[in-house]
Amino acid sequence: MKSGHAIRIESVRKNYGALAALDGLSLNIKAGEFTVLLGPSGSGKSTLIRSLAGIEKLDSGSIFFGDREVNRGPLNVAPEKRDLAMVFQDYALWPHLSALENVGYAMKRRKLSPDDSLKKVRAALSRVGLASKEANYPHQLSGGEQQRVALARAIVADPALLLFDEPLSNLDADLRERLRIEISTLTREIGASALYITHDQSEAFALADQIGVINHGVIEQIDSPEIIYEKPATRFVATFTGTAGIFKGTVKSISAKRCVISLGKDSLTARHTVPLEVGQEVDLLVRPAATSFTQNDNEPISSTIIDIAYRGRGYEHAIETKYGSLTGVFDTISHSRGQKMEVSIDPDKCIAFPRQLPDLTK
Amino acid sequence: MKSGHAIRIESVRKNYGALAALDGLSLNIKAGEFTVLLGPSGSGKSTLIRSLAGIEKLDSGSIFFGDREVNRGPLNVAPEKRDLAMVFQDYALWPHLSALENVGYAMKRRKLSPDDSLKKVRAALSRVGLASKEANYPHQLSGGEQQRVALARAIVADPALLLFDEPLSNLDADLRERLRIEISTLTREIGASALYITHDQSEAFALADQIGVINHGVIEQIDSPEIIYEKPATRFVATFTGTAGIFKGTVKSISAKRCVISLGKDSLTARHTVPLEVGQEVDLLVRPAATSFTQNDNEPISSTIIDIAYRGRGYEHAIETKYGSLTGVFDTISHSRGQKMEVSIDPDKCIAFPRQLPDLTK
Amino acid sequence: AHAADALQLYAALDYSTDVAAAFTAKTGIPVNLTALSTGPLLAKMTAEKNNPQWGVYWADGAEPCAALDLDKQLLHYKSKGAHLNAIGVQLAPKTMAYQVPGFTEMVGVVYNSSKVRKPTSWDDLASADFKGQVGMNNPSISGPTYPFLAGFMQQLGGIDAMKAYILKMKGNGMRVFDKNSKTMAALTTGVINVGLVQSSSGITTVNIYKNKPVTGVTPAITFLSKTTVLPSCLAIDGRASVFQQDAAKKFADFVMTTDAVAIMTKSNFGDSLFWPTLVGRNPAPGTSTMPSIASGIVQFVDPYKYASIQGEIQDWFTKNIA
Amino acid sequence: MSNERELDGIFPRALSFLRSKFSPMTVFWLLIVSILVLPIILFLAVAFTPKLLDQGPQWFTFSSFKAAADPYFLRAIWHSFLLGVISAIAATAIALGVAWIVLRTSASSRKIWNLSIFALLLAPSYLIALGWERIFERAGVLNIVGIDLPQVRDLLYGPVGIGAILTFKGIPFAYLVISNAMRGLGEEFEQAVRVHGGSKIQAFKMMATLLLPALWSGVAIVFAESISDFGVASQLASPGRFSVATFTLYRSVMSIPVSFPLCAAISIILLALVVLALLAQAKALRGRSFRVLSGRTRPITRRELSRLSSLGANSAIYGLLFITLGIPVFGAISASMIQGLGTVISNYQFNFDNYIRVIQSPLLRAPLLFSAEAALITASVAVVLAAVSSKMLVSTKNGAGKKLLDFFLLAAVGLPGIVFAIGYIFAYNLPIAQRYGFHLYGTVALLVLAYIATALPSTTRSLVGNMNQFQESLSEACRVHGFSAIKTWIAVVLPLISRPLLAAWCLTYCGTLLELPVSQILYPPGRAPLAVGIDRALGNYDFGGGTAMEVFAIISALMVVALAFSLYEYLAPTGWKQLGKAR
Ligand SMILES: Nc1ncnc2c1ncn2[C@@H]1O[C@H](COP(=O)(O)OP(=O)(O)OP(=O)(O)O)[C@@H](O)[C@H]1O
Ligand SMILES: Nc1ncnc2c1ncn2[C@@H]1O[C@H](COP(=O)(O)OP(=O)(O)OP(=O)(O)O)[C@@H](O)[C@H]1O
Ligand SMILES: [Mg+2]
Ligand SMILES: [Mg+2]
Repeated sequence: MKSGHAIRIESVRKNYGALAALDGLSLNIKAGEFTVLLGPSGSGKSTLIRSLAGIEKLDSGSIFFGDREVNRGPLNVAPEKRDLAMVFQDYALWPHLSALENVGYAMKRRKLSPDDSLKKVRAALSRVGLASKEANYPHQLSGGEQQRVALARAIVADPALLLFDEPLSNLDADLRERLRIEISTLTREIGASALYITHDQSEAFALADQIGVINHGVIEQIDSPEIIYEKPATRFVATFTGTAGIFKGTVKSISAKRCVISLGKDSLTARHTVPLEVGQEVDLLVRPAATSFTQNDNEPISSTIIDIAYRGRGYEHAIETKYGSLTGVFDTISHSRGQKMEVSIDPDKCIAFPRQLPDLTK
Repeated sequence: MKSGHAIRIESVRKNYGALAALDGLSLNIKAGEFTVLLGPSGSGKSTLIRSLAGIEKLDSGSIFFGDREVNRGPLNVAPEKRDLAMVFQDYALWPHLSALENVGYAMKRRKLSPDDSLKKVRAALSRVGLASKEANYPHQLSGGEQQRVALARAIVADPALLLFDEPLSNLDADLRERLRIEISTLTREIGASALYITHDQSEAFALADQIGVINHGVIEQIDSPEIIYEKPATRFVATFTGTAGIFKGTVKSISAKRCVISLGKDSLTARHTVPLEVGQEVDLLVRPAATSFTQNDNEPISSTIIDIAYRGRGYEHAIETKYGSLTGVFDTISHSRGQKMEVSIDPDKCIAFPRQLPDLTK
Repeated sequence: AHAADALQLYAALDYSTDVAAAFTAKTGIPVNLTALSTGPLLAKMTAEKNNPQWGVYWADGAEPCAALDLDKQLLHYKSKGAHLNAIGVQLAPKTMAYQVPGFTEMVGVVYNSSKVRKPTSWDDLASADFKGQVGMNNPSISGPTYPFLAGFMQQLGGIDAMKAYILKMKGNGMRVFDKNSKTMAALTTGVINVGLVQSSSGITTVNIYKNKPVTGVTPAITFLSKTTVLPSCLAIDGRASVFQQDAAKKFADFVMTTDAVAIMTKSNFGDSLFWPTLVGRNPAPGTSTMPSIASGIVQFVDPYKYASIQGEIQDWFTKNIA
Repeated sequence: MSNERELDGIFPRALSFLRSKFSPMTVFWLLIVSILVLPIILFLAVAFTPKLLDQGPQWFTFSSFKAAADPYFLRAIWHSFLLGVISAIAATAIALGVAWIVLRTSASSRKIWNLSIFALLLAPSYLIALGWERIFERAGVLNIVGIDLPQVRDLLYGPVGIGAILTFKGIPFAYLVISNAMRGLGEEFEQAVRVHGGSKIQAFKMMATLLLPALWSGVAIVFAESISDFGVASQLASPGRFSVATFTLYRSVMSIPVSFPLCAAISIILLALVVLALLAQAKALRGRSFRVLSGRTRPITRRELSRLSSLGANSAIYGLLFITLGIPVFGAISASMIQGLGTVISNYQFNFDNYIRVIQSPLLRAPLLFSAEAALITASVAVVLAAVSSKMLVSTKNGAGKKLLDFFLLAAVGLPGIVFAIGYIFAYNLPIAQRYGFHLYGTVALLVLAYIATALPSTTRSLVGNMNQFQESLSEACRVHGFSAIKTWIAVVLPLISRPLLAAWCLTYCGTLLELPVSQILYPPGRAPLAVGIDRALGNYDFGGGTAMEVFAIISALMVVALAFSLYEYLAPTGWKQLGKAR
């Protein structure tokens, strides 16, 4: 087992005209660590991962693989000298090569004997469930099959750094689950470092040693999954990792870990991850898991059911309260539209942030 | 408001060499109905939706829009005469047109005045959150932004049938949620029928009037979301809509709705959706939501925790029992690896199916 | 510079290949032949001017040689032992700037006797009988055609008279073709019925149709008064290496022998149909009898006199006639 | 590729700086400068400074521009420009239609077209013009069968005739470029049009727009070929008194005394127009992307034509073939199989005498072999250079170099071959070069270099449409998976352009085999290429022999082309061939 690259990204910057796709972003990945990048569409994830691959030129900043500076501003070490592999967001399969050849070509760098090579290539294809499609050309594959070829191509040659740009987005839940495990096992087996972009939180939580949340070209927080979820450093991180709704309120009192927020007549106990002052206006972010129609530490708030959605394991309700609406209020049985319900909010799962002025610059 | 197409698909067939991508598939969609197609990668979803669009030639079978036969075997009514729009799985954006022009081009069919047209186009782009990117060419957009342009292009001209081939696969959860609502509102507003392919079950459940589960080119079940989840018609449907694991057992007794399955020493009460006989060998499919570490109607089974994954709202555990392993056993607190735990299985959420022989033909 | 051990021969005449081979056989001096028609040949020589590559230039028409001589590019040399006949003596330049082993006539008037009568004079050609029937070469493209115009200037007494005559011909529907072969093609395909071409070309045409008659196409040739003599000229590069010049002189000597002329007149086709300037040499058998000098039909023009205005005349022709 | 600077610590950086100085790109540029830039610059410089190359007394002067500004020349240049534009647009439009029929429909005529295309490319313009003349001339075919169309004849000998013939001549060039690009264009974009309510016609328009880079290349090639064509001009323009620039250029080169300064001045004015065309192209394509070829490209399905449209399509193709191929073939037959000067008057007799004579003549074999060899080398080298140049032309990066290359590539075609060849003499017959032992002038090597330079523009343009198509991620994926830029090129780009490369190779081979102007001026003494021999035969009243040689050359070239394509079919991996293949 070789060791993966340790990666240091130092205030990298990439502008497209006025837009800063990477806005002085910094990030560290330890050797062999699995880092997941979460972030909204257009936040610069692909730009970052492509810079790591050496196929995007930075405007400024540096990237180090271990002690080796591989990017310094627009200067690049050639991609092929970085010992990495990548699943492209648009797959980038070679149209003139069959599935087998696509994967096989990426295997050539290892200079194995044809037999060994073929064995490994076939193994990679079976791993992604495409053993029977090895002779198909990309255009003879379904979208998900193409994506899996791209995945097989990336993992086949055991590189020191694996870059995944939404590698499972076009696959069904079952397969996604299975491949997620494959990816996780494999990267750990070969000791590679990995940077993985996904929009799927459960994927992020399942895979990550650390999760970086990126927004407008900067990392807002990088931490273990638990900390990201429990102690979001910024309002954005909190929102992005799941909210049922946001209430506006003022800080009534503060203790070490909790605070009480008054919302008109009612008040709610909540957590806070950034310092607050009594009397400060705050946004109260409510996690979907915080809400329930059963009792807990907080006084229940009266509400009306405005929408119901079936979710298999139960029903999610959208409700209207005096202070705003909440979605994703879960119950195993469904309540009918218009019904009045008391909703309780788990203090541990709602977090108060200083009220943010709408950011007019972005 | 115009009315959407009522669609009748009659035993359509499409072969690629030996492979039947569509294997005599039939499906009805009422006018204005929102149908979601769920199915594994490579099951023929795109082939079906493309046939509806008139860009894929069938080998046999018919498709009717209302009374009008639009496909009869390889004979096609031209796509442009079907009054529909589509989000392609690979977007198929025109690379030489800006986002605005891409969407605007699809608007041409409505022959509005340039002003009105521009207004609608801009509105569609705002709807998908791309107002500020209207001048960008596709290659200047991120993957998710491209997908949203494709979405805007499909919805801009209010066609009678909307076809979506995984339209939100490259978007983050937040945006996906928001756009899912937009899509749902919009199709209902304009009264269009819709066929929607997704891999995301919550998307399927949230959007669908009916869900069709497709496998190997045939619809295994088409029903409302509840029925699909509660009463899966086939083992495949049950598995595909979510299982924590499968136990092998024999039928011990049967009542109207429930049956008791013996698994070695233990026995479990379960539901069944297909007729069973006492003594019959069965597979017991356990839904993730069926499992918990708290008490319910079934006798708990002893198990050992083998893996824990953080999921934000709590932890999912993989456990090993005498009869097989189960994943996704949820608890708000985490239990350490190796710990012995009693797991209970909700009878309503596990379903027995006659044991299936491995299908060697596929 | 390169191939220093071979004579660089730039020639625009069909038979140069055979002559060069015979020369090599006789003297052992190899010849590098660049065979092109006059236009490209001269263009090449001009472009090479700051580092000349040719040793011998050999083509029909004396004006280019005169121009080269006026530009002091030629080695003056008189071939040894050549026995010139009367015309040969007359054609040899006083300056010795070039050798004249033979000559043709400019022009032979070729007419399709199945379609038109035999023209009798230049004025006759400009008459209504020949309206729209006549074609000539473009002097800007066809090397030998300028001397034809020069002949008119001499005969009619000046540039303007020549221009007037040509304009009159044009008014009478005269057509212009690139060069001899094109004009003859036009004649035999019926586009025109009278073609004014170099005598060798005209005679070739006449002979071809004499051998293989085609109904409706019976070309015949005649010479009108006056017809200009068109010498074939061989010049030596004055700036070439000693070796080149030596070889060139030997080549000039060789060309001016009856043996060489025999080779040149071996064929019965094209360029070979010329009249030698050496005593005792007859033209190729197919060549019709030359109009006698005594008849007064034939005239000589001074190439040195007309070389200097060639550009101007051609320019005029292009803009007003072609 | 070379401008990708690499960073690998400080030391290696210095090293890589050095390496970048001697990269393959440096070699490429050296070659481009020496075979393209230098000759053109030197030739054009003569307009200002005749003394520099001993072409006049002045060191610096504008007098040749004064001469060139003569209304007669200006008119000729203007005519050329108009003809160029019209024939370029017409040929490209027709070629687009043909390519669509051939590649996108089931019309049965498509196979015949594929066979004929190279024959069309090979047909020398003089044979095309000759064929037309034979039909319409006084006493021509029509006349013999009793139809006299003096008006048509007048048209033929004027701008209309020249324009039409130049258009027909341009069609195969444009077709090659467009069909290459069309093969790389999947069906998804047209499907997206139709799914969103666009008609077949709108889908066609969309396809055409996506092919814009190829269409522009087609226009550029045909434009340049047209304004530099001499065969048609000399056959038809001169007698009709419709002056065109090549003719005036040719005239000023051929007249005595030769005036190269004037010629250069005219060329500069002509090139100014070429620059205009270039600017128009840049403007039309700026900022837009035409990268349509990716791993997701969908193969096209041939459109099944209705019986009526099928009839229409087939007659269009056959009609075009009859006009573009039938007429020159007729010209060739009438010239080579009839004794005498090739006339069709009444009791002509066909026979193969000329062929028998030619095939036995040593005048055919050696020059044919020589030319074939030169064409082989030229095509092979030109294709490599063209691949690099076309890549450069479509790159978004190197600004100045790209523009320079673009200009010189067009200039090289825009200038008639003879002028270009004169530039070669200026550049390679410099006394100083020889003094330093640089003996290239008068060698086969120089001739081949000049051939390459002559071929490079068309060859490059024929690939531009394809180079524009690949999504960058295809190469990026290769680099990321551990392959150097060069290996990436071989593994990804080469297969995707293999067919266009093959077509470009054939195009170059065919073009070089019968190339005349450069051959004339630059052939090494004693080793005349075929075209020079043919020209001499034609010039010496041996129409029959000359044309017979021409026909043999064409047949040999067609055999080479057929061989090349069969080798490709047999040897190329399946994946290479299926690109652009219909389902
Ligand atoms: N041109 C072709 N030749 C051979 N097989 C093909 C071709 N096109 C599609 N297939 C096969 O047909 C099957 C159905 O493809 P389709 O694109 O409909 O799948 P899908 O359900 O949309 O899958 P996904 O979710 O991965 O997009 C796949 O197994 C695919 O490999
Ligand atoms: N060539 C370009 N010109 C202008 N803007 C660009 C260009 N390429 C990317 N962008 C912009 O840069 C931003 C970041 O793009 P990037 O592809 O990194 O996003 P992403 O985080 O990967 O998004 P997604 O999840 O949608 O794939 C986007 O807003 C995009 O519009
Ligand atoms: Mg991205
Ligand atoms: Mg699909």
